[in-house]
Amino acid sequence: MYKVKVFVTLRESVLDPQGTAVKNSLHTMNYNEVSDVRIGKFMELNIEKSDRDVEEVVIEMCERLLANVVIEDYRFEIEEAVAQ
Amino acid sequence: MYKVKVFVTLRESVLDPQGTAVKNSLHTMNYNEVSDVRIGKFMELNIEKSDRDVEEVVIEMCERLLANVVIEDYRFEIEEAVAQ
Amino acid sequence: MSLKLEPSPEQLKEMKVYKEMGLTDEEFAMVEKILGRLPNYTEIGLFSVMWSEHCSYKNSKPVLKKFPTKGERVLQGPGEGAGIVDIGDEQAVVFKIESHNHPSAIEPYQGAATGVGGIIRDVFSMGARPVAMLNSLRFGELDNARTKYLFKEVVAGIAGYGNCIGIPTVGGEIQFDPAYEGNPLVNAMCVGLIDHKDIQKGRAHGVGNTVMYVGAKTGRDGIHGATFASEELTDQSEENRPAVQVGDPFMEKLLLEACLELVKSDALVGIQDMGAAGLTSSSAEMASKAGSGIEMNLDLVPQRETGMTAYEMMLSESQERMLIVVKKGREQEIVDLFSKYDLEAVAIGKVTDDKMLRLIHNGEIVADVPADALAEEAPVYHKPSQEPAYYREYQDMENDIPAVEDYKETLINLLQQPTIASKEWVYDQYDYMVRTNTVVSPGSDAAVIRIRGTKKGLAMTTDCNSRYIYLDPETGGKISVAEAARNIVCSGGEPLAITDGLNFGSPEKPEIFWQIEKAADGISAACLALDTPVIGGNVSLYNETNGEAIYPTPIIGMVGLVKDLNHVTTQAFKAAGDLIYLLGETKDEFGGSELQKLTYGKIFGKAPEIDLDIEGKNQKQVLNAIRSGLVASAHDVAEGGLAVAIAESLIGSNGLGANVQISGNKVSALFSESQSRFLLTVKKENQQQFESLVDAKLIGEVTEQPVLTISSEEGLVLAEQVEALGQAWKGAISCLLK
Amino acid sequence: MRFAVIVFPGSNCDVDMYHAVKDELGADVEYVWHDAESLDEFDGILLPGGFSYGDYLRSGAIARFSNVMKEVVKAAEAGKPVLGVCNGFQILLEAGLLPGAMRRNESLKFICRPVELKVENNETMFSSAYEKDEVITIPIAHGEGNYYCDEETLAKLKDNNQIVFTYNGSNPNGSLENIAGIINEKGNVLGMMPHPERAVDELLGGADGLKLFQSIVKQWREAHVVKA
Ligand SMILES: Nc1ncnc2c1ncn2[C@@H]1O[C@H](COP(=O)(O)OP(=O)(O)O)[C@@H](O)[C@H]1O
Ligand SMILES: [Mg+2]
Repeated sequence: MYKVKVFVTLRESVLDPQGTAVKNSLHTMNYNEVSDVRIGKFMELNIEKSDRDVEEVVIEMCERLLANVVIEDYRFEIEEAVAQ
Repeated sequence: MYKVKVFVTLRESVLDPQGTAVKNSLHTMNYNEVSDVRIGKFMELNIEKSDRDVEEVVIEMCERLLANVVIEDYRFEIEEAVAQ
Repeated sequence: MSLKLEPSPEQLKEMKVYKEMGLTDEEFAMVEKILGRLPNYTEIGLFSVMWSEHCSYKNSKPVLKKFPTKGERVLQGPGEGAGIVDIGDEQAVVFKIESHNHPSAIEPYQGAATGVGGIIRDVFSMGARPVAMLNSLRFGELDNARTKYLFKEVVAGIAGYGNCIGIPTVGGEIQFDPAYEGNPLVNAMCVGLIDHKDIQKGRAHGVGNTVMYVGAKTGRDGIHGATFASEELTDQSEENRPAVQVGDPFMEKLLLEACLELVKSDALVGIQDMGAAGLTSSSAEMASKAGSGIEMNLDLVPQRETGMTAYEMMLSESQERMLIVVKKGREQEIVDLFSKYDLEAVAIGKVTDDKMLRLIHNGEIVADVPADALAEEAPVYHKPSQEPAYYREYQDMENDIPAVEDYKETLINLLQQPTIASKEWVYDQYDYMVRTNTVVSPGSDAAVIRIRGTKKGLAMTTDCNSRYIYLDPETGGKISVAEAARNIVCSGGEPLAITDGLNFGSPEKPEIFWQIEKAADGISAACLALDTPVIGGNVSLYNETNGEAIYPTPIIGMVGLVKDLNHVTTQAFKAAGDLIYLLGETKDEFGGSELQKLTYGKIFGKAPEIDLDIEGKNQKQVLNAIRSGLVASAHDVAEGGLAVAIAESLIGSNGLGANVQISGNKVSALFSESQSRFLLTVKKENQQQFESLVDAKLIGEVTEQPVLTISSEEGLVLAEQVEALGQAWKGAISCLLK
Repeated sequence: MRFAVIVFPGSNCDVDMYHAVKDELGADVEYVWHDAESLDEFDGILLPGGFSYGDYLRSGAIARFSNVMKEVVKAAEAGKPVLGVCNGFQILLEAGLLPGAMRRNESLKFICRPVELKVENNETMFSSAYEKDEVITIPIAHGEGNYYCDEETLAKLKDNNQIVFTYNGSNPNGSLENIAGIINEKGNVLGMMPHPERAVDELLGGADGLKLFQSIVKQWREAHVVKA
C-alpha cells in the first residue's frame, strides 16, 4: 500500500479570502510577526498496489478531481507503507 | 523570516464526510485502488523573526485559532527562509 | 520594469496586437483618429474593453432600442447599474439580471458565485438594500459526469455567495437541454428596496472633487488575454495568465453595509461598482455621464500583487470593489466610515473639467483619452439578419398530437423530467429565509417578499421557455414575458416591469441575429400589452460551442407589487371541497412541449400561439378575483400542461386529492401547453361571485382522499395516489445526480 | 428586560433576531457591535446567525476573538441568559462556553428548510414555555451543523439533561444523537442550530419559536419580581 499526501494550494494570482481572514485575525490577536497566510487543502490517501503506476494514478486523480487546475496547483508525496 | 507549514486534520476518531465523499467519487471514476481518503487543511504562513521563539508562537496560534483541538489534530514544519 | 515588456505604440500597430484584444482594423483606426496619435498599450487596452460587446453593446444596441422603457412608475430605466420602479410611499424597487456564462463554464463554483456578487453590487451601488436574489440556469441533460459537475458546482456557488452575504435566494428556473451541453447559462437577478431620497447615480460631478477607491485590493484577476503580448516578449508564461476571479462574499457583505451607510452621507457625489472592465468602465462612465473628466494616480490603487502594470490594474476584474466620488475636503469622513467595517477607502484621483480620463503611474502619464470616446463612442453595428430555414420548415408543419397510450405513466414520466421536476434539491441549498421577509418561498409560482413596516409585498420570478423561442423567437419572446406576468399574478401581484438577460449565439451569423431581433420584437410587444416596461438587462452573445449555438434564451426577470399581503396566494390546493377551475382555452399545441420532447426526443413545429389581448384579460380577471378574496389557490398552466399543473398543486397540498373532468382530445386536455391558462381553486361559498368575475370553466373538486382522478365523457382517464406523483416529482433530480 | 443582539462582521441574521424580539416579543433590544467594551446594561445576550468573518477558517473560530466575547463570557458567568443561534452556537462552541464542535453537514451541502424538533428538556430558562417532548417546527439554514463531542462529554450532557432540542424524525445534518441544541451545566447558555427567530410569525409559515423567547422573559420577570 502507498500513503499519498496531496497538497492543493491556490495559484499565485488567485485571491485567497480564507488566508486573508486568518491573517487579519492573527494580527488582531497580536501575532504581528505573521506577514502572510495562504490556505489550501491537505489530503491523505491510502492507495492499494495495482498494476498501474501509482504516480501516474495520483497525477490523474489530481487533475481530474482533487484539484481544480484553473485556480489551484497541486503537489504530492508518495510513501510506500508496510502492510499491517 | 520563517516559512511555516501547518497541517490540520480531523482526529482519527472523527468521521470525515468530505473524505468519504471524495473517496466515493474516486471509486465512481474507477480508482478502486483508493482505500481511504482524509481531508484536512494546509496552511502556509510567513513569520518574521521576533524575540519570541517561533515554535512556541506557532503552537500557540494552532491551539488558539488554526485548529479546533476538540476535533482536529495539527502538525507543522518550520523552515528558515533567506530574506530576499 | 514590466512596462518595458509591453509593445510600443508602433509595434502595436504593426503587429496588430489590438486584434487579439478584440478590436478590428477599422476600430483601431477610429481610436487613432480620436486620439490624433497612436495609442499606447494601456490606452488600447482601455478601448478594447470599453468597446467590447459586453460594455458597449455595439452589436445589440439597435435591438435594445426596440424595448419600451418608459412607464408612469419607472424612475430609472436602462443605463445605470440597475433600473428603478416606484412602488408608492416614497419607496421604490431596484432590480437587474446579469449573466456569468463563460466564467461558470470554466470554474462553475467561482463563476456562479462572482456572478451573484456582481449583480448584488449593481443594486447596492444605486443606494438600494438588496432584499432577494433569483437565478436562471441552463445545462445540458443530466446524463453525463461533466454536466452533473457543472450543475452541482453552479448551485453550490450561488448558495455559497448568497447565503454568506445574507440575501435570500427566493426563486429561479432551470432547464436542461442538449443545446446547453458545452455552454451552460448562469444568470443571476438581484432585487433591492430603496427610499426615493436615497437614489444614487454613477456620476463624477464637481471639478476638484475626490475620486476614491473602496473595497478589496486589485489583483490580476480576470484580465482578458491580458498579458498575452508580454508573454510573447518574455519567458514568463503560466504566472502571467489571467487568473480566475474568486469571490469573497464576506468582503462584499462589509462593502454592502458600508455603502448603504455611505449613501446617507451628503459627502457622496457618485458611486459605481467596478464590474466588467473594473476601474476602466467605472471611471470612464462616471466621468462621461457627468460631462467631466477624471485623473487617477494608479500608484495609490490598493494592490494585492506586486509589480502590476497600469494595463493590468485598469483591466483587472477583481471583485468586491467600488469607485466613489466625494466632495473635496470630506475624504476623512469616508475613510473613517469604511474603516469601521475594516475596509480601505483611498483617494486615488480627482474630477477634472477636461473630459479626459488621465492615468498616472510611476510619475508618468500612461493614458490620456477622452472619457466619452471610451464610454459613449464605441461603433454601433447593424448586423445582417436572415430568417433561418428551420423556422420556415417548422411554421409549415401541422400541429401534431403525440400518441399517448398510458396517461398515468405519461404523467409520471413528465413529472420526472428534470425541467418539470421539483427543484427542491437546488433551493434547499439556498437560504431563502434570511432577513425573515420571505412570505412565499421557492416551490410555488412567483416568490413573495414582504416590505417590513408596510402591508405591501414584492412578487418576483424569472422565466423563459427557450424551446418555444427556438421554434419561433417572436412568439416565444411574447410567451416569456406573459409567463413571467402569469406567475406574478398567481402569487397575488401586479406586474410592474421587467429586466431581461439576452443570451444568444454569435451575432455575426445572420440567422442568430434574426433570432435576437425577433425575440426582442416579441418581448417588446408583450411588454407594451401587459404594461411592463424594460428597466434594464444584460446581453450575453457568442454562446456557442464548436459552432453550435445555444437555444435563443432571453430570460425575463419580473417584479410585481402585492398591494396587500392578504392577497398573497400560492399554487397548493387548500381544502377539500374547493372547486377547481381552468381559465383559458386549450388547443392542440405541442410544438416545443415537454410531451413532444419526451415522445420524439426532439422538438419541432410551431410554438404555442399567444394572443396578448386574451393574456392581459385573463391576468386581470385572476388578479381581480384574488384581490376580492375569492381565490384559494392559483397556478399558471405551463410545461407539461394541465395534468402537471394539477399534480403540482396537489403535491404541495398536504394530503389532498382531486376529481377532475376533461373533455375533447384527452392528450391535449391533459398535456397541451396552450398559453394564457390558469388553474384556480375557489371555496364553494364563493362560487357565484367568482364566476361573475372570471370566465373560467369548472373542471372538478378538491377531495379529502389523496388521489388524483381524471375522467372524461368516456370514463376514467387516470387515477393515481398523490403520494406516488409526489415521489416521482420530488425524487427525480437527486436520482439523476447519483 | 433588555436584550443585546451582537453584530459580528458577517452576521446576517442580526436583523431577524432583532425584529423577532422587538416586533413579536415586544421587548427592548439593541444591536451591539463586535468591538463593544461592555454588556453590563443588558439582561439577555443574543448571538445571531450568519457567517462571522466569512466563516472562512471554521464557523465561529475568528469571531470568538472579538472584543465583545470577553463580555459575553462575563455575562454568562454572571448567569445572564445567553442564546447562540446557528453561527452564534458555533461561536459559543469555539469560545468554550459550550462543549463540542461542529463538522460540515453529512451531505456536504448547505441545507435550508423547516424541520421538526423535539423538546427534550423543558426545565430550562429557554424552554419552559414548551411541553416536554413537544414537537415543534423551526427552520434550519446551515452548512456546518453536524454536532460532535466525545463520548465522555456526551455522557455528561445526558446525565445533566443538557440536551434541550433534538431533531425529530430524520436527522438533517448527521449530528451526534440528533442533537439540535444544548445548554451549559449552569443552565444559562443555550446554543442551537435551528432558527427560532425565523419562526415567530404565521405569515412566514409558523410561530413555534416564539415560546423560546417568551420562556426567557418569563424566567427573568420571575427572578426580578422575587428580588423586588
Ligand atoms: N434555480 C432556482 N433557484 C431557486 N428556485 C428555483 C430555481 N429553479 C426553480 N426554482 C423554484 O421552483 C419553483 C418551480 O419553478 P418552475 O418550474 O420554473 O415554475 P414555473 O413554471 O411556475 O415558472 C419556483 O418557485 C421557482 O422559483
Ligand atoms: Mg408557474
